[in-house]
Amino acid sequence: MIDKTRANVTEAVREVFDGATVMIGGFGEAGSPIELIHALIDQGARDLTVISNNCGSGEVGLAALLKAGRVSKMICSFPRTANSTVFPDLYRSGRTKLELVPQGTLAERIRAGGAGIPAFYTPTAVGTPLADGKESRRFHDRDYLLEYGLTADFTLIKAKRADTHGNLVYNKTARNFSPIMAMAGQVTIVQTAELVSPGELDPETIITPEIFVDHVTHVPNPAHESELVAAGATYP
Amino acid sequence: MIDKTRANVTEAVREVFDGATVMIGGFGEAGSPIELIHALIDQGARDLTVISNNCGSGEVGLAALLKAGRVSKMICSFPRTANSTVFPDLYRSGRTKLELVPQGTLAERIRAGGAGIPAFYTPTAVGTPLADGKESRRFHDRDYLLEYGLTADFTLIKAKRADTHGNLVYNKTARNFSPIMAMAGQVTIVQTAELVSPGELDPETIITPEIFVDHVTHVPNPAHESELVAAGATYP
Amino acid sequence: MTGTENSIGWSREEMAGRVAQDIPDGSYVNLGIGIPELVARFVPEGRELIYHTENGLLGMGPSPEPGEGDPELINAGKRQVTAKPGASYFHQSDSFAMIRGGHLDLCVLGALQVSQNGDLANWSLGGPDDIPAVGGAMDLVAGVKSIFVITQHCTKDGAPKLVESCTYPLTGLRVVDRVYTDLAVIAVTPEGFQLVELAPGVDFDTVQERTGARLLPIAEPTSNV
Amino acid sequence: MTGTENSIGWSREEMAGRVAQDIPDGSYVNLGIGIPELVARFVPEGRELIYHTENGLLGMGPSPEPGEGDPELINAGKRQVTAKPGASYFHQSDSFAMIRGGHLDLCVLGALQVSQNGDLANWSLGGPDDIPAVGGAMDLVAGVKSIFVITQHCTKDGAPKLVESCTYPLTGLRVVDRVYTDLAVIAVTPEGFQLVELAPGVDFDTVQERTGARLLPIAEPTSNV
Repeated sequence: MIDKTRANVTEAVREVFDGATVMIGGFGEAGSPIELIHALIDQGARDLTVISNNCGSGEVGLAALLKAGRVSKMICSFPRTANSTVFPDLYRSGRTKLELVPQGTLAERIRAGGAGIPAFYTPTAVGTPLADGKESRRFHDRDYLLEYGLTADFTLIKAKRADTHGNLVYNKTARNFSPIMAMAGQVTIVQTAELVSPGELDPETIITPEIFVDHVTHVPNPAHESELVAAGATYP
Repeated sequence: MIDKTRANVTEAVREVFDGATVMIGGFGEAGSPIELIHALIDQGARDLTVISNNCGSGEVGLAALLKAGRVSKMICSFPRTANSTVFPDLYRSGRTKLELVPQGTLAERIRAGGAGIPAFYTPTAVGTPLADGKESRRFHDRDYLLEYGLTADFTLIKAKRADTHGNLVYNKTARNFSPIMAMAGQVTIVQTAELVSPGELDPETIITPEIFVDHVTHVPNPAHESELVAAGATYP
Repeated sequence: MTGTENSIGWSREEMAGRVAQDIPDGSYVNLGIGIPELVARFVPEGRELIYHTENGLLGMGPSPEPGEGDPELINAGKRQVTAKPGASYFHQSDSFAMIRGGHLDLCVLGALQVSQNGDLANWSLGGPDDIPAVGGAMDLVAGVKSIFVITQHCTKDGAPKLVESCTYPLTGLRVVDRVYTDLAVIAVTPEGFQLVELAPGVDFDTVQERTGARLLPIAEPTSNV
Repeated sequence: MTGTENSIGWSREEMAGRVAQDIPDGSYVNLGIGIPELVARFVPEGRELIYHTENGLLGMGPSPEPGEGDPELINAGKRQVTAKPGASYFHQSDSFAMIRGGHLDLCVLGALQVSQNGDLANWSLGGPDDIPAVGGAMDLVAGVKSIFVITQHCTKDGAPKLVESCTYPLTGLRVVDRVYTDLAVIAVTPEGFQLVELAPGVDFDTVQERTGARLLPIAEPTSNV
């Protein structure tokens, strides 16, 4: 019978391997699965390619994963934030590579990867430095760039409420990249603040259907990145 | 101030012009906006290109629009149904053209049109007669077809509940094509069984955000196509 | 060979039950219209399968009790169904993202013809006066991880449906993994059709005779695999 | 020309208020980070505008009262906001479908440079040690129907931001419709920069002098348009 729950975050991230591509949900702190990221730091996988909109702040969560030297490449749209010093240092010293992707193109590439679309055309970034080296094509008198779908070996996301089959709903703007990353991850790993039985979520309101989810672990009171940073927290 | 409500279905479809492309929601009878379609028959626009998954049944709704001779071309995935004789006659006599599109490709073309994606690649239909004349390309050792986004001058859909700003939720599998057709229609026209004020729909559960909707009209007890067909109804 | 159907071999229900035996616990499954729909009745004890219908529902349950259905809760065959606990509704683009994106484990489809390299023809007889209609079949065979076909071994006229190469318009190239017929279970392998199991009372020669391509015998188990 | 900011012309608040005057009732609007955010404070009486923030909210309201915010209800600038009645949440791909698909009426952005043909540079100074960061700016200028820029007329060093051609890395080609500065409102036309309105106490020559490209005078109303 179907039960995707895992005992804790440690169990949930056990399979992540060296060299894996990992999508991590969140826009700023909203939706960032901090407890799963910290478990991944403990787990030890390295040489990761991480796909996430930002690069974290302070020295917790994604920034801590970067600081621990586990990320060889970031694919993101906005690696700078007010309290972010970890990524800039790694980038300038050449220890972490960066593929900068416009936010909407990043989102669409992730959705395409999850939807079995290998490539699509977009008007975004035409005529800019981010078009360098990209194939372009004209449709109806306008130029477009060819962009490729993105998939990942693992996706780490945070839900507000999940059932044991893996159906998910999110909290407000914490939804952001999580539903599309759940689609694009070969193994999608979820931390959820509330865990319920199948049937307790209204089928009209489920945002991520269970088919996209592999492991669910209950993290009842997830930390907020801004509060950790304000308190000067670091991980590990 | 924003109020997208229209007094009745007649007002809602007033702008449809001869030669327009019209998307019509529904999969079989589920989600078919029968009252809007009947208003469109009364309105009189002709030479329409209609994009809809099926071709209706009996002589009501979409089948009645076809029978009235208003549709010069259908773009759909499955024009045959148990109680459908109208379209087969029109097709065999050459009075209505058909562009047959696999259902998933149809859905993705509509979403692409609404999302500003002019074209994308799909593995669907490679090696079949529906690939004839289509551009193909190889990615990662697999062949894909190039498919183009679809948009429409007007979209006609049915909602379960709408607010006066045009936020929508649907009923069960009546959702089907409606959310993506709402995105792809230049003017999106909605009939809703319930009409409420902004704020009465939970923002976490809105399926079609108001930005995709232009006209909303209240049709409290929409007819079911199967019941009309069973009763031998015809329109007009 | 007219009239051979069901005179020997498995009934339609037995064919459906035989398919169900091969579906692992926890699978996400799409069932095509017709005989494939029967498979849902035969989920083996102890297994939980989640059914997807491409018109926008995951967690599809059986037909409603009389008078309890909703004309807007239907399956891809446009018949009324129910939703199980844990079900979810979604729009067509999300539904086919599940299909095309490889998220479904299995699809069971009917067939007009299957070729020995796994090509499937199941959407059109190709007649000049036919109304072509394809629905989601081409998306399903292009995207779902495994494709099982369930079909009578021969047409009503006795013509083989398992053939060297299809003559009807194709649904997809090299997509079929297994074929379940009234006479046998047959795998599509790189070497062609390979017998997996015979229906009770049916022998290899009978199946070969009614198959339009070479049939390989049941693979002997080897000690080194 | 250092130190000229705000010594003449409009304040930042007045610039934002001037932009707001030009936004029609019922518009769907995305406001960039920084000065553009001020525009939301100046919705003219009798108009209703709906604000979109690209991280996944339509119907964004003002900042929450102290202590009432949710760290997971934020805008694109990662500041806490509220949701108005009629608001909706959606994921990033849907949010940028709104943007790229041409569903938003207006986006108000800051700028490093605007060229006379409407090219915009607003995401990078292009320095070798800069950490490049683009966010949604390139998607917004490619997809939103109208792009207004709100910016000081010159840099802090007095260099013109309205130029013949941009020297900083571009965000988009031929995308800007209007520029609102401390000195003037300027339209981007096929003929180049055209003055629409001068700030009180500012004359044409002052604006031309501080503009790095030819400035056309205010178009005279004609009787035949």
